[in-house]
Amino acid sequence: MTIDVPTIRKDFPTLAREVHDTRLVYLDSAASSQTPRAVLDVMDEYYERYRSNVHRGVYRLAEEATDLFEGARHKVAAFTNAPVEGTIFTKNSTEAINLVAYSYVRRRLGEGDVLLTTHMEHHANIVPWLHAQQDLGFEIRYIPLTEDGRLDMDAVPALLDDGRVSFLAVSHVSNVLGTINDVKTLAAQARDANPGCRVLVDGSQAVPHLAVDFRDLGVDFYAFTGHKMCGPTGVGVLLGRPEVLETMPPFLTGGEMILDVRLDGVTWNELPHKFEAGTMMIAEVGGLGAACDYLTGIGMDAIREHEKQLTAKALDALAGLDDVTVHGPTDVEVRGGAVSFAVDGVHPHDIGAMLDQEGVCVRVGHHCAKPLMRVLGVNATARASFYLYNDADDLPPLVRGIERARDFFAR
Amino acid sequence: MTIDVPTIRKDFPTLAREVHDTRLVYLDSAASSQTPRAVLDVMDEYYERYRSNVHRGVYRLAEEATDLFEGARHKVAAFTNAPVEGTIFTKNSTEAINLVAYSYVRRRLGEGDVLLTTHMEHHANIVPWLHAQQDLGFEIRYIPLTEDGRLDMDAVPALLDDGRVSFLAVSHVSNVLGTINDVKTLAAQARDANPGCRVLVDGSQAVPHLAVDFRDLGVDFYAFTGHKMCGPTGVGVLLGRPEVLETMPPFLTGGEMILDVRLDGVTWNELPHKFEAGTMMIAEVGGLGAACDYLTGIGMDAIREHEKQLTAKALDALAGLDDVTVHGPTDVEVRGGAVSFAVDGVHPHDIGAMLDQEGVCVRVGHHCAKPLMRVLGVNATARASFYLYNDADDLPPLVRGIERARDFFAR
Amino acid sequence: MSLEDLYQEIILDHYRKPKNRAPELADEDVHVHHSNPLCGDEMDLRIAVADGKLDGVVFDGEGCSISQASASAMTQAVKGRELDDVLALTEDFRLMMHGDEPSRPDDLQDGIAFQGVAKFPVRVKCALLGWMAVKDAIETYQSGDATHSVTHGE
Amino acid sequence: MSLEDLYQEIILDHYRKPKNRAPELADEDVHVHHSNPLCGDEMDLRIAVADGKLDGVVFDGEGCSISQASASAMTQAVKGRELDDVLALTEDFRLMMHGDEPSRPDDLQDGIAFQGVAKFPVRVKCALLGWMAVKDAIETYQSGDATHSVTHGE
Ligand SMILES: Cc1ncc(COP(=O)(O)O)c(C=O)c1O
Ligand SMILES: Cc1ncc(COP(=O)(O)O)c(C=O)c1O
Repeated sequence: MTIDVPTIRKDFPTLAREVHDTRLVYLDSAASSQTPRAVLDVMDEYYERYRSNVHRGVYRLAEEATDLFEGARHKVAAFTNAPVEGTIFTKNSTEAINLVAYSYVRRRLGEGDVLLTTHMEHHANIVPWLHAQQDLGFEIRYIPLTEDGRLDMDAVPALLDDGRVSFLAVSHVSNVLGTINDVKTLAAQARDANPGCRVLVDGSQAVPHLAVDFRDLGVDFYAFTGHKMCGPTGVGVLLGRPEVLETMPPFLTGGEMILDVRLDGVTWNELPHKFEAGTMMIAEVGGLGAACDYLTGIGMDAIREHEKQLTAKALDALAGLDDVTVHGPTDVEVRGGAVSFAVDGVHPHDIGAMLDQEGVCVRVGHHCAKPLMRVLGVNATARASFYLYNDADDLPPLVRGIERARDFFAR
Repeated sequence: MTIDVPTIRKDFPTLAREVHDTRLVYLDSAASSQTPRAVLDVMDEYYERYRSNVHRGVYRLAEEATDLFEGARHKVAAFTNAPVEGTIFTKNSTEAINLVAYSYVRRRLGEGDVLLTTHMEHHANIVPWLHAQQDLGFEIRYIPLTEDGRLDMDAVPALLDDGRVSFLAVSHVSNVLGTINDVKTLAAQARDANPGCRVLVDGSQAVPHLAVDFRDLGVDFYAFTGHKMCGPTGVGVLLGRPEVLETMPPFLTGGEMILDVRLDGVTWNELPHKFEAGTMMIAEVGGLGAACDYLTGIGMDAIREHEKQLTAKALDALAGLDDVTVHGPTDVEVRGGAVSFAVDGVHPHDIGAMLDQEGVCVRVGHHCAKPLMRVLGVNATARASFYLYNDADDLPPLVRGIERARDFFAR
Repeated sequence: MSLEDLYQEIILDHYRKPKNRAPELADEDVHVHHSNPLCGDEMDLRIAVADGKLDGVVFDGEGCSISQASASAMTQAVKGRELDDVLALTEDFRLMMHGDEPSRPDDLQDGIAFQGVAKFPVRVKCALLGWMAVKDAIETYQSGDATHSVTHGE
Repeated sequence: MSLEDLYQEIILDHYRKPKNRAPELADEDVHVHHSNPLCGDEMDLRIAVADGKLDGVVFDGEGCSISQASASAMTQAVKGRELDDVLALTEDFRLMMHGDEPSRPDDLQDGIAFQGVAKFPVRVKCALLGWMAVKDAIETYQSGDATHSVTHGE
C-alpha cells in the first residue's frame, strides 16, 4: 500500500510544467488540487459526445447525460458512505454550508439558542453563522485551541453544559493548522448535552486526504468541495441525513426541485432533487464522480499514509531551519498535510514571492481564517500543503526558497 | 452578415455524432446548447497548464488563473454592456435569481407590497417569489397573455395602477412560446407607477440569441446562464446596477466575499466580490468568457437574423402538417427560436421518443413552466429549439418524425 | 433495443383500445388520483372490493402511450384477485421495471410486454403509474379511507 | 520580469532602513489607519500641516517589503509639498501602478523604483497602501476631521 509518486505525477498535466525555468513544485493543494487526466477525459467526453441537459429528456443524449450525472451521485455517496438521497450537489463547500445556514439554522435557531463552533474555522464555516446571528440573535460560542493548535477538548463540557447548544459547526481538518479534529466524539458529546442538537462538519480538507465515513461519524450534515479532491472547479457536495433533510424547506428554488407549481402553491420534489435547483453543473458532477474513482483506485488509506510520511519529513526539515516556526500540531497522527509557518522578520508575501522563483507554489495570507490568525497573533502565514503527487523531492526547493527569503529580507 | 452553418457545425464536436444510425439533429438548445471546441480548449488549457486557485496567489500559476477569471468578467460585461463591478458569477440563472430573492426581495418586500410577474415565466422566475411570499405575505400579480402567447400589454396599466408594485420579475424571451418581451417598456412603466420599483429580467433565453444591452434596458437585475449560450455547465451570471447592489446584504457568505472577520462582526468585500462566496467555478467562468468571444466573432445580429429565418421556415413547415398546433406567436419579429407544438391525440412523450428514432433531439414535458401549461390548457408540450448551428436541413427529419408519431399513435 | 421493441403490438393494442378505461365505477369503494407532473400524466383509478377480492377496477386520465397501455394491461391482470395477491403482483411488476426477471410472468398477463421498458429509464415511471395507483388504492382501502391523492417525483 | 527587478536595491534599502517610520508625530493634525486585510497589511499614517503644506508625515505598521518600502519612499517624495500637489502626485503614482508612464517621474523621487510592480498585479495593492493613506489623510484634513480608518478590498 505505497504510492508510486513518479507514476502518479504523470496523471496530472500541470505538474509537467516549468515556471521561471525550473520544475513546478505545487504545494498549494489545500487551496485547490491538480486534476488528473482521467477526470478531464470524462468531462471532455460529455462535451464532445453527449452534451445535453439531464432528467426527463426522452432522447439518447439526454439519457447518457443523466446516467453520467446520477451515476456520479452514486459514486460520491459510495466514496463517503453516505445515502444517495442525502447526497446533494452544490457549487462548492461554501454553498453547501450556506444551504444549511438558510434552510436549517435560520429556520430553527433564535434567541436563547447557542451555535457552537471553534477558533480554527475557515470563513465558510463561520461567516454564515455570524450573518445569521445578525438577523436572529442567537449566541455563538467557540471551542478554544491548545498551544499546539488542537481543539481544547477539556473546554467542551463547560460549553455544552447548559444544554442550549442546538447546533455544532466544526471542521474535520483545519486548512491552516492541519489539525484533524475528532468530530465523531464532539458530535456525540453535543447530542448528549442536547439530543436535538444538529451537527455540521466542514470536510473540505478531509475528504481529499482521508477515508471519510459519513454514516460512522454520526453527524447530520457534511460539506466538501470538488476542486480540492482532484475534481473540477464548480462543484461541491452536501451530505445530509435524509430524516433531517426531509424536515427542511428548500434553499434555492426554481426548476428541477419542484414537482408541481400552481399559482397558489408549490409541491417540492423528492430528495435529493428538492435541494438542487436549476440546471446543475453536469460536466463537473461527472468529473467529481471520476475523481472518486481515481482516488479509490489509488486508495484513500494509501494516500493518508503517504501524506503522513511526507508531512513528517517536511516538519523535520522546517524544524531544522533557524528563525522558522511551524503553527499547529507536530504529531502527524493528528494532522494532515497543510503546514503553515512563519519566518522571523519576513512577511509571508515576500516568502511566497521568493518561493515562486524556485518554482514552488505556496499560499500566503490569512487563508480565509481571520479569527484563527488573531488567535495565532499574526496577520498572515505562509502555507505549504501536500497531496498524493508530492514527495520528498519537493522539499529541497521549499527549504531553499525559505532560506533565500530569510537571507534576503530579514532585517 | 450571413452565417455559414456547415462551417460552424465543425466547431461543435457533438454534432458530428450519429444516433440510431442516423445524423444527430440537435433541436434542444433552449434546454442546453452545444459547446464549441474553442470554449473547451480554454478550459482544458486551465486544467493542463495553470490549474490553481485565483486571487492573491503570489505565484505565477495563480496569477494566470486570476487573469483568466477576471478577464472573463470583463468579456461578459462587455458582451452585455454591463458594468464590470455589477457582473456577478453564479452557478446558473436560478442561483442568480435566488440571490435577488434572498438579498433584495426577502429584505424589502412585505405585506402591502406587490410583486408583478407574468403567466409565461420559467419556474426559476416564479418559485423563488412564491417561496418568499409564503414567509413574507406580499401579493403576487400576473400579467396575462394574449391568445397568441404575448404579454397582454393592455392589462399592464391596471396592474400597476395602485402604485404598490415594488418589484417586477419578467423574462426577456419565453423558453416555451419563444415570445420576446418588451422589457424596456415594461420597466419604464413599472417605475413610472412607482419610482422605487426594482426590475429583474430573466434573460436566460435572450443572451444566447439576441444582442443584449443591459444599460440600455434600464433594469436593475438581469440573470442568464452559461450552458445555453455555448458556454459550459456550472456557470451563470447576475448583472446588477452597482448602486442597488451596494445597498444589499450579501447572499452566500464565506471566503472571498469578506474583507475582515472578527468574532463580533464582518466587513464585506467590494463589488462584485461581495456576492461571490467561496472558490468560484474558475474553469467555467473562463469558458464563458471564451463563449462570449465565440459568439461575438460570429456576431449576435447575424445569429438573430439566421434564427429568425430558420424559425420562419420551421413555423411554415409545421403549419403545413395536419393535426399539429404551434403555441406562441407566429410573427418571427417578436419571437425567438423555441417552437412548442402539439399533435392531436399524441402525447408529447411519444412524439419525443419517435423523434429520437430520427436522430432528432427535442424536449417534451412542462419545460419548467407549469403555470403556463395551465394557461395553455395542456399538461406538456413538445418543443424544438434552434441555434446558430441549425439550418433548414434539420427540418425534414423533424417533420418526418412528427408525421411518423402522428400516424403511429393517433387513435 | 429499438423503439419498435418498446412499442410492441401488445402495447399499442392496449393504448389504442384500452381495457377498463372509464370515468366511473359502480360500487366504487376507493378512488385515488395519481399524477406524474414531471411528465404531465394524470390518472384516476377506482376499485370495488368484494369478499376480499378486487371485484372491479377502472382507470381514466391522460398520459403517454406507455402509461395508458400499462394501466390497461394492469386492470386485466389484477381483476378478481385477492387484495394481497394484487399487492404482491404489483411488487413483481415494479421489480421487473428495475431490471429483475419477473417471478410470475404468467400472472402479469399482458403486463409482461412491458419488460423492455426497463431499458428506457425515463419511461419506467410511465409504465409504473397504473400499478402504483392500484397498490395505493388497496392500501387506502385497507386503512379504511375512500380517497387518496399522490404526486410522484423523480 | 524577474523578482530581482521587483526587489531593486532602492526598494530593499527603503525596506531595510525605512524613512519617516515612527509611531508618533509632533504637531499631528490627522491620523489615519489603513488596512489591507487580504494581505494582512496594517498601516498608521500621521501628518502635520503648516501653511497649506505637508509639514510632517510618518508611517508605522506591518506589511510586506513592498508596502513598507513604498510608504517610506512616499514620505520623502511628498514632504514639504502643497497639499493639492501631494494629491496630484498620488494620482500620478496610482496611474503608474496601473501601467501608465508617470508624468512627473522626478517628483516621485524613489517612488519611481516601484514602476515594475505594475507587472505583479497582486503586489500593486501593497505598493499603493502608503500613497492611498496619505491621500486619505489630506482629504480627512480638508474635511476638518482628525482621524479616519479605511479597509481596502480587492
Ligand atoms: C427562461 C428561463 N429561465 C430560467 C432558466 C433556468 O436556467 P438554469 O437552469 O441554467 O438556472 C431557464 C432554463 O432552464 C429558462 O429557459
Ligand atoms: C476548511 C475549509 N472549509 C471551506 C472551504 C471552502 O471551500 P470552497 O471555497 O470550495 O467553498 C475551504 C477551502 O477554501 C476550506 O479549506
